[in-house]
Amino acid sequence: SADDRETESLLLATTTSVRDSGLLEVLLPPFFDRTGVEVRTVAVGTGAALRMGAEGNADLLITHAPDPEKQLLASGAISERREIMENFFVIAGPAEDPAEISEALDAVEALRRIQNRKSPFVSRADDSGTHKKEVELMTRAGLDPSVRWPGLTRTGSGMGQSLLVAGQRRAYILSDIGTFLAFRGRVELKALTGPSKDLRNVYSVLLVSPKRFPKVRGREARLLADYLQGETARSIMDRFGVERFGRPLFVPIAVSGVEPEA
Amino acid sequence: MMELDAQTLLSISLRTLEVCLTSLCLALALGVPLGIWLGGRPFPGRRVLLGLVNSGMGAPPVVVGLLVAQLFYRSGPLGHLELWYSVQAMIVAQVLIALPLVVALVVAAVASLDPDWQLQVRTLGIPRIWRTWLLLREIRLGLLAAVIASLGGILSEVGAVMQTGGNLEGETRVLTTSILMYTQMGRFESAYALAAVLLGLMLVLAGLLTWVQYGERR
Amino acid sequence: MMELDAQTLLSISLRTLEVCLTSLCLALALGVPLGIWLGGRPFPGRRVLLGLVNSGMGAPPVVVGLLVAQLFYRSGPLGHLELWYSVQAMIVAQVLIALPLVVALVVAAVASLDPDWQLQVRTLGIPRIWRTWLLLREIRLGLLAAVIASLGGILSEVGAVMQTGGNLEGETRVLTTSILMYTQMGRFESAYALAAVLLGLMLVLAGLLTWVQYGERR
Amino acid sequence: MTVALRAHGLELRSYSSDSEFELLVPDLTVHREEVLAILGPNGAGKSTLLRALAGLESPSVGHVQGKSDDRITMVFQRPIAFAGSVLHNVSVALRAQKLPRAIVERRSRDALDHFGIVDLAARSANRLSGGELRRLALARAFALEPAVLLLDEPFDDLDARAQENLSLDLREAVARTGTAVAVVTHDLQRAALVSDRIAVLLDGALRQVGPKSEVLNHPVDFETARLVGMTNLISAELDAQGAAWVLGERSIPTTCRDVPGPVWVGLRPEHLKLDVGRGEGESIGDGRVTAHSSDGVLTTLSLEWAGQKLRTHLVSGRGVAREVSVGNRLALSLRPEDVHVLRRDVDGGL
Amino acid sequence: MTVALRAHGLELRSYSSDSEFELLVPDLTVHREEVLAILGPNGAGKSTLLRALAGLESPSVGHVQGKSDDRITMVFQRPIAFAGSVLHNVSVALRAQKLPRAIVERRSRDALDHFGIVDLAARSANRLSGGELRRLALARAFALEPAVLLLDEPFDDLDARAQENLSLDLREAVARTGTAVAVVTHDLQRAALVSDRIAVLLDGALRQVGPKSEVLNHPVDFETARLVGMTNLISAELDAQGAAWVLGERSIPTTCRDVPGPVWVGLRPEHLKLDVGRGEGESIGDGRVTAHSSDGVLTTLSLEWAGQKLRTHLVSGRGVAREVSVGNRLALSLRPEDVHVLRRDVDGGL
Ligand SMILES: Nc1ncnc2c1ncn2[C@@H]1O[C@H](COP(=O)(O)OP(=O)(O)OP(=O)(O)O)[C@@H](O)[C@H]1O
Ligand SMILES: Nc1ncnc2c1ncn2[C@@H]1O[C@H](COP(=O)(O)OP(=O)(O)OP(=O)(O)O)[C@@H](O)[C@H]1O
Ligand SMILES: [Mg+2]
Ligand SMILES: [Mg+2]
Repeated sequence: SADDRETESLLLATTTSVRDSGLLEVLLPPFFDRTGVEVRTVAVGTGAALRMGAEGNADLLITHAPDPEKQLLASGAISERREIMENFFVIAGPAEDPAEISEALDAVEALRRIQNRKSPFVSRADDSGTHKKEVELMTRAGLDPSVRWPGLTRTGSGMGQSLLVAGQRRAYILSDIGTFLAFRGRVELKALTGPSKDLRNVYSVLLVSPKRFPKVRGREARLLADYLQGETARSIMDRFGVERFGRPLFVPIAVSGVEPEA
Repeated sequence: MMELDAQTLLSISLRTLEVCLTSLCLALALGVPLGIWLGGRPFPGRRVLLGLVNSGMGAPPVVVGLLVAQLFYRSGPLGHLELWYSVQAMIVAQVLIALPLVVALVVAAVASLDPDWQLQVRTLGIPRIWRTWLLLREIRLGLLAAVIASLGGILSEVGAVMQTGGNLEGETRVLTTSILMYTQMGRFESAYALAAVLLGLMLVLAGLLTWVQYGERR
Repeated sequence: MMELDAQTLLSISLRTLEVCLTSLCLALALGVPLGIWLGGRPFPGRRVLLGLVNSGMGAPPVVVGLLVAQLFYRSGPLGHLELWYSVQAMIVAQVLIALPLVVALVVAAVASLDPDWQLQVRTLGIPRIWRTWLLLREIRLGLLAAVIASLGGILSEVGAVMQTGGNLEGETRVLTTSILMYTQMGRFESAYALAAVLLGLMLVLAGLLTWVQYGERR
Repeated sequence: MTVALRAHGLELRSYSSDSEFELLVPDLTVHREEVLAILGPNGAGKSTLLRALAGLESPSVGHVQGKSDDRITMVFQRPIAFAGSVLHNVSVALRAQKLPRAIVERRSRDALDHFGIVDLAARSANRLSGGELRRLALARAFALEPAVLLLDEPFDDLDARAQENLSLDLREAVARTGTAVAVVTHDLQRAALVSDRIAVLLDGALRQVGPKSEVLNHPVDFETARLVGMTNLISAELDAQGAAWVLGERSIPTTCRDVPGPVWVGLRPEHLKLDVGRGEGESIGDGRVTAHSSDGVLTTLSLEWAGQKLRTHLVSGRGVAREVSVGNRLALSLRPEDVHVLRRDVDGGL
Repeated sequence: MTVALRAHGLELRSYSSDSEFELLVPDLTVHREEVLAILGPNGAGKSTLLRALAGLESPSVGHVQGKSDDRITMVFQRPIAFAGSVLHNVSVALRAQKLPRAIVERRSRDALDHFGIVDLAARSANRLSGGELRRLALARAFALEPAVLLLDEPFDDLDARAQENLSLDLREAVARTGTAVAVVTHDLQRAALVSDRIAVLLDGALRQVGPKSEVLNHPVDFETARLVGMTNLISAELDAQGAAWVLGERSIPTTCRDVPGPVWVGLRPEHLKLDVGRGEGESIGDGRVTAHSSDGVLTTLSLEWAGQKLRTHLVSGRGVAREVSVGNRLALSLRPEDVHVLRRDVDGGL
């Protein structure tokens, strides 16, 4: 409860898409049972989460934007970045698939087609992990991510909201799989890409540096990070989503992925 | 790209003004007559209606927005209007949110009037339209409080606007939704800058209205 | 887990009530005296103050929330209080948001009073405290409009509450933030259910107040 | 005389939970070309009646009828100003009638001028003195030239000059445009001065309506008698010759040849004369002065006569009024025609 | 007599942009154990003066002094009720004084009873008739038993009985508790009845203050004379013998032995007598009746005398008043002591 947070509580900032999937709500209770450390989760935009880390306003973060994460690591504001799980982005769109992206070889090609045909496309345009992925793919396709074309809608808002917009506009959209599945029933969009390598979506836990920020609870944070990479967590991840969506939403990443302390 | 240039700022501000002032006018056009009616002579069921109006002030904007949005969705009853994520949908939501406030404050203003006031106007043979005009002059203070409060509400509202407008760049992006966006992006400085613009707008509008409101009396 | 069981619903509702009623009381405790002062005798600079108060109603809650949150952040000037993401921080934000509304509506109510009223009270040798009490009775209608409007605002507010409270389960999760959360999760049914509870709460509170407000006159 | 307004079988119950007031007006007409004064003590229902006549109350039984296109205008006991200038207050009602601008302007200014507040035309109507506000309300009503004019205590707040003028205005409106006027006032003398007929309201019930002299000189009951200024009311026994005996000792001559029995003998103070030997009326013997007071114009003497307290008026500063003092014995006389006899229940009365 | 309140060198400018009103009161005292009546036409500044005496206005120059622990209570021209019951209205001011509950209750009820509204104790004060509200305001003020009582048109809205009682109450408060009372009223006769001294305010300036009889009979100037009811004001030439010549034809005897010259001759109507041969005063010849009107109690005759319009009062229903008609010629007389002489500038005056 709020009273004993001084002793045993951790502030975890995550991106909304992680919170929205509901994973944390099954993942965290066993950790509390085991350690007595209570995890208080704040869901914010990716940018806001990273900023909380950069300013020492959280103890640890879960985000999915590798490049800025690495920058943060380099800046010393976080002491460790551990990749804990992954899944895939999907490009969803109207079932008719006017740009025929389902026939594209990969995501880069798919985006190229969409832009060439000036098909409706919804971009989150909010500096989120998903949006960063989109920019990355665009760049790799040789497209200028800052170019506007008729049919492009920039929402500047969260994944769910953007999916709703795409649904209404019968547009293509890059989405994380979890949110897409959650909103599947409300938006008439179909996932048009498979799990290709360039759509990989890696979630990491970032430990905020207690050296830089003395108030940060480094010990407990490390406990949580370890837990997230441990057996229990992994088995929970394996099962998570099966009941609701018929398949797991996240795939745990092997412990070998742990990066050395900076 | 997501940097705030003057051009973007201007267009967002203009859109904000457009949406807010339109909503305000509509809310007043609907709410003031309703308030006058509810604030006047007692009639059976009035208290129930007042209770509902008052509760209406607690309707969470997010939900109102969601409802309106679903109304305008392709699949919704008004889908054929093709107004999903449009300025019009935003206005509808804003009007719904401002309405209870306008009505409630006009009711309070009318009800605090000397009960003989309305009788005096009637017995001078003044026709209804003029009567309303005189009444509005009379409750000037309360009315302007209602206008300013609802303007403030509309101008600073974000939940419903987000649901119905979607913060679409160049289309439905207004000051509050961009503030929210920048906040979520962690770009607090931009958020504050936009908030300053918003407050500046409100300062100008409220200042004008306050001038009118307390101008005559010193 | 994320299912809405009765237990959770109850605790969220209680927390909502706790936060809202506390904020409301504080906002009233601060705002009513301020409103009485600003609404009374004219003094130099009064109009400027009124303009500021009125503009305050347009302050976007998200930004107010952000400001308060940054104040209480670990990195903020009040970080040592360890009140980040706490009920207390939420209350501070809510009070700031409700204050201009309370002040503005009290001002309007006091200013519409017969100017001789205050003089009559003074010349009966009634001490200040009693005077205030009599004044509040007198502006009952306007005052309750202010109470209901700010309660509605506080109860349905989400932006600031999200920024300052963070929607922490079992701690700072209130009705509006859970509604937003469920909306973002795409679980609109739960969102609607919670909205219904929120509206129900408001209906009860506003209904009670309306009863008082228009109870005496028929 | 044409009927301008008629209240018929009116029953109006109090409109609030904590008061039990009921107004009963079986029949009351306001005619064109006349001033009807409505008299009654505080809380009798005068204002309520006036509002009912103006069609501002919904009676539970009965109704108020008037010619449908007649404009009825009322000035309230507490005059009400609309936010805006004094001129605005007067002109708004005229403008609403779609009169041409120039006419509106002229008629408004004329009305303000007439009531002596044309200098205040541009002043905010919320910043007037009591009398100025009353004048404004009257000017606004008169400017409309209504067919029926209902005035609730219009003389309040006005200075002597303005009261005088208003009395003249009322008579003039009646004479020139045939307006029907009903005036509520607590000032009996003012009512006697301006009215043609008087209606007496007591406890919500209409007690008497009739020509002024009839009501003043022949009130229908004890309370009405008191109200219309017949303050000398003596309990007596009437005999067959029309003499009313007080305590079996002294008698008052009356013109009443009614069945003998217990009566109230009523006499207006101005009809009780100090007998200074001019042989007007019949002597009733001496009275002893118990008190006297002057309001500058009138001196009121209280006299003890046959164990009763009697009052009479004198013009101050003249003759007896100048010399009288408590204890003096003065010869009293009266004219039998001036004596009003009311039947008295043996156990009833005050 | 002790001074209860004293306004000294008071200058009060209008508090709004569109009015230019200015109140000038060089010196005015309200004494304990006396009733001061403040007279003046509408808009003269009576209410403003009263508010200044109550300390509710901030004068630009001068000040109002009183004993600091004296309670000053004012009843406004438009009485103000507080939201709540009638009883609450009266008791709240007492309760605020921290008096014991029982005493508060008793004193409140006594006051209500005294003003005849104890039946309405539980009624909401916003639902009273005009007179009931006035009584409430008065009861509230009297219950406080203040040292200084300021009343603004307290007789308005009251019925005859209540006016009578209030007059008595004022005298009683003065006699019993030594209260200092200032009453603003437009009713000259009422003022003459209740007051000890009279202050006359005209156009914001204090024209005259003095004992009642002095102000009524010796007004300082033409306008004051008119205001205090000295309506017979004749332009004349005074000669060395004290005779005032009108048009060089007829003269009015005066007791004035001043330098001869142009004067106003002032005579209260009640001092102009119809000479019925009783030898009171000196004859001034005949006047022709041009109009007469009766308010039931008083008959006012307008007479033409030497080209001037004169007025006199008669008690209605007696002697001459009963028989007079327009055109009659009546012999007039007056007592030189009653004639008031005012110097008149040759080109000045009305
Ligand atoms: N609130 C106000 N603001 C500005 N001027 C005012 C205000 N109230 C009164 N006045 C002006 O001040 C002057 C004096 O007003 P005051 O009320 O003292 O007159 P009064 O002698 O009491 O008149 P009345 O007999 O009509 O009550 C008037 O000319 C009036 O118009
Ligand atoms: N708004 C009201 N609600 C309930 N009762 C009222 C209201 N106004 C007046 N009354 C009551 O109705 C009765 C008649 O009131 P009304 O105003 O007609 O009296 P009135 O004859 O005009 O008296 P006054 O001479 O005092 O003006 C009174 O007993 C009064 O208390
Ligand atoms: Mg009345
Ligand atoms: Mg006044």
